[in-house]
Amino acid sequence: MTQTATQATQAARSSGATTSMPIAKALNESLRKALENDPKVLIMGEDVGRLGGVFRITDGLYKDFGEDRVIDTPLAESGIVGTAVGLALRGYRPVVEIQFDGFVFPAYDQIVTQLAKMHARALGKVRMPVVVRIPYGGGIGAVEHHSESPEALFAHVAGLKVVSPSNANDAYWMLQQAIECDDPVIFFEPKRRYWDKGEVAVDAVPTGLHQAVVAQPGTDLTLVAYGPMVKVCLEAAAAAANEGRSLEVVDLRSLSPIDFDTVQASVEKTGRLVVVHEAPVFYGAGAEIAARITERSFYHLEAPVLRVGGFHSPYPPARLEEEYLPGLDRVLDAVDRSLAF
Amino acid sequence: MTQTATQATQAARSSGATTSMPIAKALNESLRKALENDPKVLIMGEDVGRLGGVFRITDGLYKDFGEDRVIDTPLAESGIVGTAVGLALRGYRPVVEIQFDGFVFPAYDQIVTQLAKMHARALGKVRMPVVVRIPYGGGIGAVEHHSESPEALFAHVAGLKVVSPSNANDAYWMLQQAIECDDPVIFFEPKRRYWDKGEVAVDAVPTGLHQAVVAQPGTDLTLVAYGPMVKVCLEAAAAAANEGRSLEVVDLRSLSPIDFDTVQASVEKTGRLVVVHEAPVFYGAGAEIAARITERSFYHLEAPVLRVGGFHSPYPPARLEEEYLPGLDRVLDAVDRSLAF
Amino acid sequence: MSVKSTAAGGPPAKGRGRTTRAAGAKRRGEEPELVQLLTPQGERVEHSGYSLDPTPDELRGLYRDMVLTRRFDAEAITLQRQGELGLWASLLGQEAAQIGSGRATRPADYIFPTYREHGVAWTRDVDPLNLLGMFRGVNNGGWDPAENHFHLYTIVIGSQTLHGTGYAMGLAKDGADAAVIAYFGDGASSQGDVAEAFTFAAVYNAPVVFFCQNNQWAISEPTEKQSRVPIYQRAAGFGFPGVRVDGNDVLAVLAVTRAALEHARSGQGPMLVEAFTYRMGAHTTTDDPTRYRSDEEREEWASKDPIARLRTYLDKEGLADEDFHAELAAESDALAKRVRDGVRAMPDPGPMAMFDHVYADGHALVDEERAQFAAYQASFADSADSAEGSGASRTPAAAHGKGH
Amino acid sequence: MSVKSTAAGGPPAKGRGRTTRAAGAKRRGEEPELVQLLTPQGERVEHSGYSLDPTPDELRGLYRDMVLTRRFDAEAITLQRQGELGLWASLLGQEAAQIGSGRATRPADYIFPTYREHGVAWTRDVDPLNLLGMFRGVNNGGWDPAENHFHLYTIVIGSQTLHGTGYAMGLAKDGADAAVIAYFGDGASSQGDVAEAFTFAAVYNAPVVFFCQNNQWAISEPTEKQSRVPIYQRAAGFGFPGVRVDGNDVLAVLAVTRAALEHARSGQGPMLVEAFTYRMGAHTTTDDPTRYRSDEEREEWASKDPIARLRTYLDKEGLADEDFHAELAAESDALAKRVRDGVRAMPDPGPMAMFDHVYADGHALVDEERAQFAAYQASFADSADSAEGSGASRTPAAAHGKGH
Ligand SMILES: Cc1ncc(C[n+]2csc(CCOP(=O)(O)OP(=O)(O)O)c2C)c(N)n1
Ligand SMILES: Cc1ncc(C[n+]2csc(CCOP(=O)(O)OP(=O)(O)O)c2C)c(N)n1
Ligand SMILES: [Mg+2]
Ligand SMILES: [Mg+2]
Repeated sequence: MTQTATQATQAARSSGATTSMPIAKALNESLRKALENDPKVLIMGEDVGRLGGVFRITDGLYKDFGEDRVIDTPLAESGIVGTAVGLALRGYRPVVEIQFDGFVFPAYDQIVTQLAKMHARALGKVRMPVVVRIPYGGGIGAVEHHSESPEALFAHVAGLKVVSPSNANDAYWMLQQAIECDDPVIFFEPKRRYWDKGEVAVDAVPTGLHQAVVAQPGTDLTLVAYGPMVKVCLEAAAAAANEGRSLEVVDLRSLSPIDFDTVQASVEKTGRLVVVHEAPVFYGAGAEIAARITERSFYHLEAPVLRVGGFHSPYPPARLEEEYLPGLDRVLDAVDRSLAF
Repeated sequence: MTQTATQATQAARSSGATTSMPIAKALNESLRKALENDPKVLIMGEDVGRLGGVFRITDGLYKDFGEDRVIDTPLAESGIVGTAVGLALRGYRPVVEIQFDGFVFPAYDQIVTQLAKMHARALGKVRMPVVVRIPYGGGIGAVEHHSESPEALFAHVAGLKVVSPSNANDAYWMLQQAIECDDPVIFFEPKRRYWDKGEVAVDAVPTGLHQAVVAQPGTDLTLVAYGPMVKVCLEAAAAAANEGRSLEVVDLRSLSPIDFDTVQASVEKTGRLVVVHEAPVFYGAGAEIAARITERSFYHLEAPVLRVGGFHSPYPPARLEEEYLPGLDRVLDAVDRSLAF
Repeated sequence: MSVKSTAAGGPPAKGRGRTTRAAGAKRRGEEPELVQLLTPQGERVEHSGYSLDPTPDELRGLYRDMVLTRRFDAEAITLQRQGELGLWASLLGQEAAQIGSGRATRPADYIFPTYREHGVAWTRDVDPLNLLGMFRGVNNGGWDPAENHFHLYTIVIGSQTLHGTGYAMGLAKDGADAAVIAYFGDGASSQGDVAEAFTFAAVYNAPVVFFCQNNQWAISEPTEKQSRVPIYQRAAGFGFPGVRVDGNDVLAVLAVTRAALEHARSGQGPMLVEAFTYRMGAHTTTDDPTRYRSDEEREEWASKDPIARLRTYLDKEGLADEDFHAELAAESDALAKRVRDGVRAMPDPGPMAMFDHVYADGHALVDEERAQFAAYQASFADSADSAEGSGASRTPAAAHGKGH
Repeated sequence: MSVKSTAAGGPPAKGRGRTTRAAGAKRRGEEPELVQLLTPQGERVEHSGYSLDPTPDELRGLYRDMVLTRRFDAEAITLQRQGELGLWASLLGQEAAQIGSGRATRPADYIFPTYREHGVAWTRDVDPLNLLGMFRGVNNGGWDPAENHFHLYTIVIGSQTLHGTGYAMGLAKDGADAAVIAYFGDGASSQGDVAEAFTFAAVYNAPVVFFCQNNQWAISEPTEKQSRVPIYQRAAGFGFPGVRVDGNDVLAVLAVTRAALEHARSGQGPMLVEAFTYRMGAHTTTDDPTRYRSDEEREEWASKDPIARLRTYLDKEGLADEDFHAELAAESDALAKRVRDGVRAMPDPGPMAMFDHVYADGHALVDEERAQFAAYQASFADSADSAEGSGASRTPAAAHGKGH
């Protein structure tokens, strides 16, 4: 059931108007709608109240919904997630903000050991509708711990769902869907794209939360990416088109589960696959995609699946991040290598 | 520089006597030797003192080296690793015990954010010679959190080294080497093999800490495993031999770095690879191995790399673990599937 | 204000050598000031802060609860020895702390236990058989927490104090006339999660009672490895009251916990109760306490047995006659039999249960793996049929026998 | 002992509605009992627990430290505005807390800072330029902690309190005549790590002073979101003393910290100092405090400025003449210029630096990636040569311009 981004936008257009807004605003509108729709939805986190969050994603919500719904918490991430678990047991639907990717680790135990496993532990008798929002990734010139991409560390863990939107419409809809989901969802927000604008179709029937979409159709090679790297891949496809090469770009959108069917369909058409993410390549999402697609489409692959991503080093100081982050050229280099096989 | 296990044992034999002991005892002897050799070595953890650890790995050390060297800590894993970081800064070499795999997560932040990154943060001016010992894996009929295999969650993180011995000789030597290493080493001990005996060559020149070894030579297919699954793979190789199939078993020993050269050499000989681990397959070590070996040996592979491992579910209650854990039959099933390609 | 004036627990010991020994540790066995209403000798005493005026029926009820709980516990140990359970965490010696605090709760209150609260579960009408599932290895809990307002056992120590605090924050939001009681041990008191729970509870004024059963041991570690002052004092520094109660005195525990829950329910926020008790048995059935503690200590505590002291009192006051004791003995035997039979009849989950309840809303990979595993299982059925008696290694029997 | 008698910080507010508002929170701006030796008006006062008899030189030295630190800080803010730094975390208003505590340390003592301890660094002779590296984005710290016994800045709040405690455990093992001082903020006080550090320090009687700069804000959250009682009271529940000092009074901070370090060095174990101060500026240069706090509050605290009050005292007592102030002004200007020039001259690390120091003992994958990346970089040099002026997207310029 592969759907192209163009089809999605058409579907959206057919059912109502679209508004142009940045991803940050789409997330803010999405949270507002969730607070309006369901009195059980709560926003929790550091500085999410009066300040509206360091990225202003919760801007105005404290004012309009009060400190009972939009809760500034003590500075303790384990405490934030641990109390969210308790609130979920009481029937609430907490949406937790972790201020930056590098600060999720104090909460890692509560996420992996409690949040992820509680539903199974109770043989389904309790539900954990908790969303953990994490602005992630680099490219904003920040100091240490503010630019990491730890998504694989969550996707490996059964009981969690892991998603990441790449554009404003997905930001709006996927956050709605994550909040409506009765499972814990780790929601990775591409922070360096917060201010990228896009059309949001607030009346549309959204694409499924865990469905990948073909963001750009092509025939020669498939690029798979998610979150901040989708834009880079679309640029790479445009650059390659100038050179007469047709790249298909799949926006994965979900890292657990992964919509392998859509990737497989694309790869069986193009015969080549390059996976791109900011996270370190070693044990990263690209490994899982490469392994699984190679197993599924062994006889269709003209070249091994190549991976472009971060190096096996801590995220570097800001003055080096341009070199560290996979950019247009590194993607095109991998495309060249794949096509050379 | 591939070395077979037989060669390793021969090397050991040539340089001195061997003693038969279980893995648990080999670890104990190894710790004892480290405490004797270097006054800066400390043992820290819950119940490691008078009790000798819940698995008795530190048995007798408290008595012989005193509470200054063998330290019962408060029940706080973040505190254990965090103070070990401070002790390392003061010139000590702490060997930390985490009681069970499932209890490492409260320390995850200190491990990932501090222990792993401190050396790089200081541009090499400080060293973090800390070993974190974790008994891991299932098969012991335990309750929740006592049977997990979280190694991929550490191997993905730059700054950490991750190893796991499969036999007594490696247990003895790899722990020595880990303690001597100036980098943090996450040392995964195959707890259900603690009582498996093996020859330990205490005077031998050991194999490199991060070198894989061919535990069983073969020609038709390569099985790669580490820790508790090596035994299963050796059994599978024996069973397959009865059916006239020659399986090569590579004991990986190290998960970060991975000795891809040894795996590659084996695969380019056999043309087929099955990776086996207890950890969930999804985003597990098998994914990285499959992706990298497929890239390195694309034209040598007669079949896609197959993976046998845990399911995407929490480790099940003990009465289900036989079904959950990859056993002889699931390995052979994968071998069949690979050979059928 | 001098430095000393802010110190709690008396001045720490002077002098520091090369050792890391804790200074200022309290001497073992010496009990600091604690609330007591019934002495180890079975004497009723009064306390200025807490009073209790139980009816004879209530007294007999508490006694019965403790006796049945202990019997259940003993039966579980036996079942473990017989291989029916993989493990058991005995509450022996902690009956008063658990029955007293459990009986102080109201139906609307919500309990967050550790893995040892079998007595508390009893007071919440949780079927004892349910408690055995995880120790037998057929599930990881599996009862419905909402049914008795008794959450699942939590093994990772301390975590549940945060869940309890969150739940209590929810109670406050709902304006519910109820409180949470969250249990934890002396060892768990060192976990950062417990401190964070204290912080959240205080800041949000959440109606939660933190109930620390200080049984003086965390596996092999005495409480001095966790704190150099009594644990109840921890609360004050977070801005809420703490109190230490004789954890082997069911009346004192009942009175103190009732007051603490009322404190929480009435909008005064959290409170910490430290029940000073003793783990008379091993940590769990795999533990060997002779490696780390003395017989004398155990014997000393045997003389403070929570059940014996209430019995002395009941007998002395003529509140329980021979008939009562005989009936209770019969009830105990019946309970033990029901538990024994129930455990033996407890079905193993089918292998496909692994794939159930990983997610509430489904997950494509789980579906895929379920289907693959079902096909794989089915392939054995076929090959077992066709290869019957062939001794091939691929039969299900071999899979179970050799594969692990 | 009644429930109430164990409560700290007074009884919490009565009544609980549907809100999660913290009860019992102290009123903003009202200062509880704290150690003070110099009033905001520049009057010397005595304190029964702490005394200090500084020489005129020492007083001038403290003043000079604070003035130069503030100037350095102001220069860094300017450099950030000019784009030379990516970020700056200003210490404006906290000079007394930092200079007083830093000057209380001896060379053998070891300091574990947060990310804001520029004044403490100054007292340890850390070159201010070194502090700017991480804010410029050329490194993540990068000075040698052993050189000045001043550890790298730690950004993940609270973590360093455990490192300091571990280091102090090592000091005790070594029998060293030294102590650790570990800094943290009011916000960080909520982190589990800080509580675990308290526990370890108490249990091992480690010579560590926990120094909390309560600047009353954690980004946008006031201290009431972290605690409903003064933070120094946290210590007593862990079994060691805590004290609150006027953090804008450099003399009191010096006296109290000196006593606390001496307490630790002399084998009496840990101590907590809460310096009650105020973050006069934004949290960092990216923060906009007008969104969450009032001008009045800031103005009120401006009247308690730590530098102004010492200047008033110095001038009143005739301890600093015009020459002194003129010289200091010149020194300030020189420092600012040195910092400005130094930052501008600070070289960017080469791209291959990414692969340095990931491990001390090497790692095969890092070697492989280093080699691959070097080859990749080299390929550009080639193509740039050959495709010069072609406008192809693969030139290094395009890589930098479009690739990100
Ligand atoms: C985070 C974590 N670390 C370690 C363990 C292993 N463990 C189980 S019980 C226990 C001792 C707990 O002692 P205490 O809190 O005093 O409770 P008690 O067992 O005495 O009731 C330990 C170390 C665990 N369950 N969780
Ligand atoms: C674990 C963690 N969570 C969140 C952050 C983001 N953060 C940086 S500083 C800060 C506020 C800290 O406040 P406080 O401890 O009072 O120190 P101050 O900044 O006031 O000096 C926050 C939330 C962080 N650095 N670490
Ligand atoms: Mg205990
Ligand atoms: Mg602050």
